[in-house]
Amino acid sequence: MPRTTRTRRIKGPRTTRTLLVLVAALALLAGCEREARRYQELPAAANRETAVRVGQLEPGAPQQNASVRSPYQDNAWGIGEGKRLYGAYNCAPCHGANGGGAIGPPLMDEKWIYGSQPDQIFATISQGRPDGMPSFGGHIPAQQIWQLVAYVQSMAGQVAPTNAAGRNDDQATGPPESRRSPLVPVQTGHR
Amino acid sequence: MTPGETKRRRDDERRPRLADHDARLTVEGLERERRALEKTWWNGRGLVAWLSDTDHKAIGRRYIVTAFGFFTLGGVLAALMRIQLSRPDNTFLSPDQYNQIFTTHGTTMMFLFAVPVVLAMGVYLVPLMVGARSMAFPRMLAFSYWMYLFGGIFLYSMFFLNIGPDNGWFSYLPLAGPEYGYGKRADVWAQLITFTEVSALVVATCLIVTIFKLRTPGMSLNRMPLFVWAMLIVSFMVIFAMPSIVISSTCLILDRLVSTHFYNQAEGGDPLLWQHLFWFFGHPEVYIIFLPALGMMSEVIATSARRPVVGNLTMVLSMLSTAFIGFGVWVHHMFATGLPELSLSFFSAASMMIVIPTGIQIFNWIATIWSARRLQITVPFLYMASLFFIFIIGGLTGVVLAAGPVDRQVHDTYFVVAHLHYVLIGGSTFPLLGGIFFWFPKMTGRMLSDRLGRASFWLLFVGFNMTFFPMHLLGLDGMPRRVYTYPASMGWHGLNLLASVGAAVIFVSLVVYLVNVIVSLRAGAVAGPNPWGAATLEWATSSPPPAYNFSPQPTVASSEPLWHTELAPPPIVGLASDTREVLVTFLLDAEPDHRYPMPGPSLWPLLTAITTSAMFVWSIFQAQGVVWGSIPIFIALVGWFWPTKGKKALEHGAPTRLTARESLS
Amino acid sequence: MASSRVALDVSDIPEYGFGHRSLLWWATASMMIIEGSVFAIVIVSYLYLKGRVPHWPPTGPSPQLFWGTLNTIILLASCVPNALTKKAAERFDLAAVKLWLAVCLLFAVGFNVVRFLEFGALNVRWDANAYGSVVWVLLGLHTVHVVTDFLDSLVLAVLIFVGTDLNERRFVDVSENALYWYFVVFTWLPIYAVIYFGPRIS
Amino acid sequence: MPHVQSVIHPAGIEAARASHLWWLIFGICAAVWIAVAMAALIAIRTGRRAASRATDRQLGTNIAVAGALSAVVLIAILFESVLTGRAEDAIRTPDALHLQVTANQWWWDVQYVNDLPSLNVTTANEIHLPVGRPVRIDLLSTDVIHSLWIPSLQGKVDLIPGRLNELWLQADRAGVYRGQCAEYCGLQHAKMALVVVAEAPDAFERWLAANRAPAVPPSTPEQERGKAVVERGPCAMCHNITGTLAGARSAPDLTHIGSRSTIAAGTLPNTRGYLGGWIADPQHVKPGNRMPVPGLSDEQLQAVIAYLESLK
Repeated sequence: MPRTTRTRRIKGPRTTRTLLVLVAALALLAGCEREARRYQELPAAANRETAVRVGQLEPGAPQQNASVRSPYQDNAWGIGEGKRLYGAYNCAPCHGANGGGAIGPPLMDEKWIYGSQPDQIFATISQGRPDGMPSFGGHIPAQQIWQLVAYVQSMAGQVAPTNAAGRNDDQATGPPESRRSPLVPVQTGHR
Repeated sequence: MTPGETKRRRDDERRPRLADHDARLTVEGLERERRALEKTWWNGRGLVAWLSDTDHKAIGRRYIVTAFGFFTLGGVLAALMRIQLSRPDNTFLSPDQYNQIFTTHGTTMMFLFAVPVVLAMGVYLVPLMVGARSMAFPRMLAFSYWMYLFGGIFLYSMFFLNIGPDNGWFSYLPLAGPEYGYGKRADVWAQLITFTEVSALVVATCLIVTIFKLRTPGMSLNRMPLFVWAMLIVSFMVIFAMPSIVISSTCLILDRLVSTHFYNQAEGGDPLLWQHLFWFFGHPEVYIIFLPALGMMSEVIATSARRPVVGNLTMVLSMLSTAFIGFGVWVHHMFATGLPELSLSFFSAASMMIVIPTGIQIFNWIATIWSARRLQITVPFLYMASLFFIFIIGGLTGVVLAAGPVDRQVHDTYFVVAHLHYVLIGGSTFPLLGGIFFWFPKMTGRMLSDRLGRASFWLLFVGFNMTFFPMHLLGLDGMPRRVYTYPASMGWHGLNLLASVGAAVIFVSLVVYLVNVIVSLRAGAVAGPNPWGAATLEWATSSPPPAYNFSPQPTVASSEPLWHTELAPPPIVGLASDTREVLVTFLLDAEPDHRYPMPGPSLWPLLTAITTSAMFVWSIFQAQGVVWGSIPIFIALVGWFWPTKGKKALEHGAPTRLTARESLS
Repeated sequence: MASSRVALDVSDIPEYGFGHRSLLWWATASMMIIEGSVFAIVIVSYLYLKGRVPHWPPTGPSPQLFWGTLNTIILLASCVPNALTKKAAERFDLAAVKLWLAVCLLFAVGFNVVRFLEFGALNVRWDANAYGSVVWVLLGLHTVHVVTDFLDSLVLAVLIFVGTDLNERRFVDVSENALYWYFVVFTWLPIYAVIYFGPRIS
Repeated sequence: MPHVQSVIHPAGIEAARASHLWWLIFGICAAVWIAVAMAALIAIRTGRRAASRATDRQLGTNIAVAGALSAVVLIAILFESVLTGRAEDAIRTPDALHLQVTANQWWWDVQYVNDLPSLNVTTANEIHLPVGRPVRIDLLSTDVIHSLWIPSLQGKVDLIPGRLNELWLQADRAGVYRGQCAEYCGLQHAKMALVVVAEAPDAFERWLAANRAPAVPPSTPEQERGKAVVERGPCAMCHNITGTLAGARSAPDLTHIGSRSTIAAGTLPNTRGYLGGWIADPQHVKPGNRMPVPGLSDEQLQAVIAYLESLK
């Protein structure tokens, strides 16, 4: 009887310790990634711009999926800054205050004319698109474009809700990014 | 007349009798009783037994030790800030780190140290002081401790994960709101508040019931020790002040998580609503921290002066009026928000008038010391007497801050930092350290070293003034609070460096105090039941007290029972010694009412705390966590209150080693 | 003190006490103070927010009266079986306690169901504006109490019917539970007034 | 110490009132502190020798007297403080100079409001005031709560989103003073300061006129290049330079940046070296502030500096 209790006592803590270590490690990654305030350094992937694929056909193996990771996709700070810039750089007049769309296409639906991949969004912002999307490359530093990319992703529920932004201190316009259900993106191509 | 009614009628007539030359009062009778009680109240050995302990002394000790653990963490954070500020344009900390650190420092000191530790002193001492065998609702008490512990662990694990709150311990909106409070940091703060609310409210309830219903016969309200009075008043302040922060922090989380608009001015909310609700709690909080210290003051000064405190009644009345006025001064934290002049004048007046009752108490103590029967300057007395020189400064700068025009100049500057540390450290931490020194022999059975004690005290006294006095001048010279650095051109570095050096001295003094504790735990002089020759009941039992506190339970005939042994009122016999039975008495005059069996040790409080904590943490990440997370809590609660044979077994004395199954009954 | 030869023998006094004599009553009282002040503070916040905007509700219609009023009636009616339960408990009448506690639970089921219809009748979403937020929180808070009161009455009823370790103190529990029931009912009245007539009286 | 930001070195009537009240309360409090400390010390001496023969009744009367005294003193202080509060309204005159200060994370937008909006003057992080004339400052915030505090002139008033607060002050002594945000407003709360220049009325009018004019056109090829970079590059996305293509409003107005004494909200002196360092890497000086690293080449940078310096 005492033996069993002893074994339990010895085994208990060790297992729990390993468990705790694991949990802590995971949380650490999640936490740091979400909360880091990366003011200065350009994230690793940030200076990659790729050609935009408007068509579906491509020779050889499709490259679409071989895309860069959006450097601020898992970073609440970057997404929040992106949301601020969305207002500061006048994206709202064309795309709608919460991405509902106006004279520009909506950004909160599952339809992506030029692709939902981060580098495609990056290219759309930096190079501009036909029929009115201005080219912001050279006007907005790459870091801020990547923040905008992350925010655009969040508008269509393409990022974790715990990282997406909450409501603004402003007129209520539908559920905020953090409460949008994730949508399966569809690349429609240019009409 | 139903049989039930006849039974009620009969039971109401059952009264205590006087036992004369009873066999139970012979030496061997008392010895037999003690052996039985040892068995009944023994908690068992082993991890499970430790986790399921419900003895108010064990929980009080854990509370105190844990609180000082968080005090150390908060102190380390303060040290980091002092290093950062020791020279201008310092880059030792990044602004982001600094903001998390000063927020966590304030939050820790207010919510994880100051309030829990003073309540903990009550948890340990009140049942002993009122001559009870146990605290009311010991399992709720255990639950409150676990909630407090998990809340603290939650805050610091988040802090080390870089999710530490960074909006100040006051989390003003909209900075902490959904638009500007990126990430989860503000939610962590708000949810930590929920943890500490729960534990504080539970402790307050346990204290109130203990003080109202478990006072030993003879201890009518007018014979209650002043410390018990202080704890009673503070407990009521807790249950009236906390709801305000319960609501405001809940609304904060809702704003952030499910986009309600309480603090969104664009949809009819108001950022100032937060400030009103927060300070309606926040200012009484100061008195919640401060009144128990006053209670300790009174006990220690009376003991050193060998006489009861002058004007017992005025002491109680001034504590009461402090508690009342304390709820009417919150707006003096908002003088700069542009509220109408008239309301400002009103709150100015209230904020100044609250000085009077505290003043009266200070005069009473001075009179007590003056008319002492050979005053003994013990180390605890030193800590208490320092209040006359340190806390007074904080109180007087409080008058400065109550004057609107001056407040609008020094508000949110280092002048206020100095003021609040003079009030809280001078008015609460100094008396607390003195109180620990005073009751240490009761808690451990050993005395602390007098020499180390004096060294530590004087180091603290010097270091404290060195650190915080210059801050008055810095504030007057325009240094704002909560700045992570300042330009050399402002000429603030000299005083800042002095303050940083002082912080180092404080650190040394606390290390000395800690060494004193560790050494004395092993090698301290053995203390008798009453080493200081104090008057109150906790000194009537052995040091440390047995699990059942008293046998036989004493009764009292005066407010200083141990100084009037000639009265020697008859002790209590006839409480069951085979169950954990306590004597419930009437509210006013503490006449015996009925006997009540207290529950034994149990793991359920721990399990309930675990499930509750899980729900709290889950809910800041996903709203539905509130719903699904509540189900385990409900199960745990049912398990807690489900009566079984096992519980009976426990009430009849714990088995030698408590197994998990038994402790879950 | 142990040397004394005279002692106060309490072995004969009862092991329970009803009302303010019992520890539980005081715990319940403290809980009622806490939750009472919570409700009070939300109501004050409601009035504060109401005072800051020209129209109340800012947009949209006021809440429909029907479900809320119906629930008020059910809650008030539930006081009758509740009172009978309390009485029965205080004269140790097990049969009557079982009967009336069961009736109380029926009422509880009733007002829990109606309560969820009430949310629909508010005519506003919590994330529409501050008005919506505060009425949802006010109603939500009281709902929490309604639900918990139902649950703990349920557990208590089960204990009574199963009858494990049934002693006088179990009847004290029943009596205190009835007290808390009153609290839940009577705090509803001001909340009902604020939610349903706050928007109508300007 | 320079005392450009000191409560007890007032340069305006309101600050003078506050500091007068402060010294009064300070005097009283010091006296009280000494009295209590002495009483405590004497009490300890008496108590140690058990020398007191006083009965509790006598002690009680003394305590009552002391309590009454403190009440009287407090009422006196309260009286004086309320009077001071009332007196502050004296300068609320209709002919006051009208400013509007809008706080942003983490800089101050300053507007001199004119009846003709076209004659408004916009600047940032620097306020010029005529000596001896009351000033009314409307306080707004675009994001979180800030607090405008110029200790030499007046106590602080918060800038709260969705509310309009007023700050009335008057400079009576010419000089350069410093103000700072006094309500914690996030990452760079520490580096959100502003400069206040109180000058003779005519000097002030000259300054105002100069700042009403659009930006001076570039006079050298380098400045010309600099203007081009500013207009084509990232600068124009946030900054405004009246009279050029740079017309954004989400950052400090640069129309007359060359004439200002500091940059980055009172953080750095406005010299060629600091200006260059700031533009090259704003995140190094003020981590987390809203100005990104523009990533200009060296000669672009030099040109921009030359141009901005020319904007007197």
